[in-house]
Amino acid sequence: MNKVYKDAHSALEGLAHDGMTIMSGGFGLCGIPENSITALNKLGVQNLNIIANTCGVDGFGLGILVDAKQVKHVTTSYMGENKEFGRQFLAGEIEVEFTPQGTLAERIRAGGAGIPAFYTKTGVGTVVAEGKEHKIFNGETYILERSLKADVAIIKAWKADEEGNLVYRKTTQNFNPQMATAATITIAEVEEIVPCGEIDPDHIHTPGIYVDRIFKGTFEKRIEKRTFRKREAIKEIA
Amino acid sequence: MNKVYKDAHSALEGLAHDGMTIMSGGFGLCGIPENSITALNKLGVQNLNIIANTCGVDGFGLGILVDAKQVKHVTTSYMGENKEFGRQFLAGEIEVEFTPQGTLAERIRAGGAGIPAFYTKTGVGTVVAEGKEHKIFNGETYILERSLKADVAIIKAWKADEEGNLVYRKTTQNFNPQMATAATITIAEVEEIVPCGEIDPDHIHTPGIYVDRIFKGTFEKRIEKRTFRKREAIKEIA
Amino acid sequence: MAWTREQIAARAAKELREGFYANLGIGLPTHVANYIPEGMKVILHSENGMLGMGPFPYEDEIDPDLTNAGKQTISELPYSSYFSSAESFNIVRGGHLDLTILGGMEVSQHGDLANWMVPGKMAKGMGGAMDLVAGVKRCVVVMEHINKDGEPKLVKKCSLPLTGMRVIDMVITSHGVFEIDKHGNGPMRLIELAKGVTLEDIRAHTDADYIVALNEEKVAA
Amino acid sequence: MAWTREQIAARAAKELREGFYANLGIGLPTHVANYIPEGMKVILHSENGMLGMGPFPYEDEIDPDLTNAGKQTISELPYSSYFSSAESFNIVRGGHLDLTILGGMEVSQHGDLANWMVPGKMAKGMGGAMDLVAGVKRCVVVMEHINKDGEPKLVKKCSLPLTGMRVIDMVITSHGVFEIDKHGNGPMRLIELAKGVTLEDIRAHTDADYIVALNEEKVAA
Repeated sequence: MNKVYKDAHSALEGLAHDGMTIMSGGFGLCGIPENSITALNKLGVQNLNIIANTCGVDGFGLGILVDAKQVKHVTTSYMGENKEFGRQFLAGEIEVEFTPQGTLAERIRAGGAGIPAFYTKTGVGTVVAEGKEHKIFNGETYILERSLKADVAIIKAWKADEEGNLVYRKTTQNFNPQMATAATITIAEVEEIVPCGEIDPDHIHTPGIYVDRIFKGTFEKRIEKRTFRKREAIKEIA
Repeated sequence: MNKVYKDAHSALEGLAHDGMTIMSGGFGLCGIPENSITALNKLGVQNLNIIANTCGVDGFGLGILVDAKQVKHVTTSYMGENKEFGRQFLAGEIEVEFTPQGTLAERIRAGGAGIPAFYTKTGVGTVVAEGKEHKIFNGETYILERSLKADVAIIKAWKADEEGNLVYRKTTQNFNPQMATAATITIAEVEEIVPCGEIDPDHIHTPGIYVDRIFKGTFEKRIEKRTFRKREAIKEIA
Repeated sequence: MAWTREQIAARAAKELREGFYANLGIGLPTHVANYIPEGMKVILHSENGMLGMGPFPYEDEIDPDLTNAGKQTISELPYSSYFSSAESFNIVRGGHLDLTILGGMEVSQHGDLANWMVPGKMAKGMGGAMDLVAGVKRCVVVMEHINKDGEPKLVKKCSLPLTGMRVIDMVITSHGVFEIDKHGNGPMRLIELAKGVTLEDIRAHTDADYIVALNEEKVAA
Repeated sequence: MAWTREQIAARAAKELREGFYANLGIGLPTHVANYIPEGMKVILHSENGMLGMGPFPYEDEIDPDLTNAGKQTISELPYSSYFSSAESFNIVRGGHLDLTILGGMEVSQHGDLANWMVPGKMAKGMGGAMDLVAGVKRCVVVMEHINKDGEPKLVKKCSLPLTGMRVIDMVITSHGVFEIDKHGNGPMRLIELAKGVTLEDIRAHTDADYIVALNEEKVAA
């Protein structure tokens, strides 16, 4: 069972089809599957249902698919400063389901964990609660949220071994580990593929059972807001 | 905010009281909070409600508290080969709620994650489902399971830093990480306390926010079933 | 004249496929690991939080921090990973395991399984069995064909408290191999006979409805 | 004559306590970090999966793999930890954070908050705001006292779509500090006035019911 693919195109070929549901990892432009997004764009698949915390920026990240009008529906917590996305949204060309960020993360986790629905306090009394089942536990009101699944998850990790065990680096982890569990096929793009045994099994974030295909990608890692301080002056926080 | 305590006694003193609910980590005798269990025994608290996957053996692990008749109620998935536990159970001296192991893990996780209840397929059509709400999602029947919380969680980790960030070793992880999240006060006993900065932040299993008190314990690490093979003959599995 | 426990385990190993993620229950199912064909990679899951469970360690490598769900000391492999019980059962409940092989007290013709308690006797708890049968893609039971009192264990309807309802896909007994259509209402299908067992033996010791659908080659084997 | 944005942030920092785990929202709340008293350890949570968020990095240490929820490049501290978004919101939803400080468009006298969308304008999404107000032990809003059209932002009832219902414990505006009993039905309590702001100013620009309960010392400060 070889999980290692040559590149994004070979990992996605035969899987990608019009109208499919795709989970895409990342937060802003941090920890996003750059290579798989580009490949989906080149494959030209249409009417995509995207589940992602944020939707990239104009011309980068998921913005590439939005710009090319390949996206029909998005489940997201924050569409960001993406102008073309905003235009399509206002024009009714793209459907958006806003879901609170923590609820989104948990809905994805539930999808991978065999939990069809769970109760949460998040969104009670807001538009998010409309049409959802309400229930009181210990005197507090909660709403029932449904799990999410996808046909394919495209995720980004730092390293993989040949079994598909993954480790992430710093804040690139975000939605990637849960999305890996919630799709029929999970494709992980990584910066390095190492032989089995090189990753300490106590350091593995995503066990290989969740990962079907891996490939070594090339990453631009564009920075959305480049903030820094000068060496001299500024006091450290905390 | 110093989280470091001298020993189990000082970490538990003032917290332990009759009738309290305690989550205790471990699977069999692997990864159990040996020191806190002994301290609870010495403190002599009574009528304890214990939430634990297994309940130790006669004379070791949670068996110590059972032997001393300090336990009133247990929520567990498997009581194991503990004879005195069995005797008290049959005599009606100890109450037991059996919950499937995965449901137990998830109920604890839910308790720590602000999720009061979730649906699962596990146990449908069995005694576990009796009296529970049933609901159909996508044509399949699920039951509603409630979250679990505790007054105190006693857990075992391998290393802690002074902030309470924890790492576990091999299969000692088991129920410890989720129990850390689901109690009012979490006490972690560890083999080593290191200064902040010594644990790679990508390797931390339990962030310090979940951990209130830590101490360095001494561990017998009794083995329940010592199985091994000879160097010569036996073929490797897989 | 029927399959021994080891022969049952060997037959069960034939349900494994290259690259499978599998969970083997405590007892007889554990023996299945000894019959994984040479060169086939099967990744074993242990409920207590491990994928890639290795064989028993050498005596000088025994590590009390590394045990399986049966509390036995084990070893790790180059591709092993460790995780929490919560994650372990996401794997189970979420349908990520290809196969589980479990012991059984009774299996009904529609795939109900009873294997965790006998009323009147002390129940030790269901452990992870209910989670496994509810979550794993394919569930196989290995067991004797009749119980200690000589009664059939393949029944129309289980008399013991259930572990799961309509969850079992196949039963491998000392007498043969039975397929179950757990979503339908048809009988079991007897697809293999153990060496030396006759159709008459099966008839005499089976309460469940079944049809005979033997694969000739397998009978001969 | 009221508090500047920086003065609001400085006042909000007084709600922090030694050892607090806190989440600071994007925009003005982020500035609160600049006013954490010297020597006080406050562990900052970032929704995207970090505890122990450090300051902006030095330019030669910028790492695209290390950003905060506002997508800014940041640095780590010796006690930092990284985790998934699911774990990050277990922390939020599970009530493990001591304090969150958020921006607001409207706050009602019973603690309802509106801060994520204006009907007719494009909503960008609620991000983690609904999770934070629903889960964090104590929620403080920092904002101007009146909006761009000169209308009060402290209202009897929010006119904008809510972020959370009965979730806010305190509001720090350009004009003063208000406490809210989010579980009760009483009015807000004005406990501090910004320098140069009079009770008359408050009266003129506040729609919410409130009582004046000034702490003399704080008025003088």
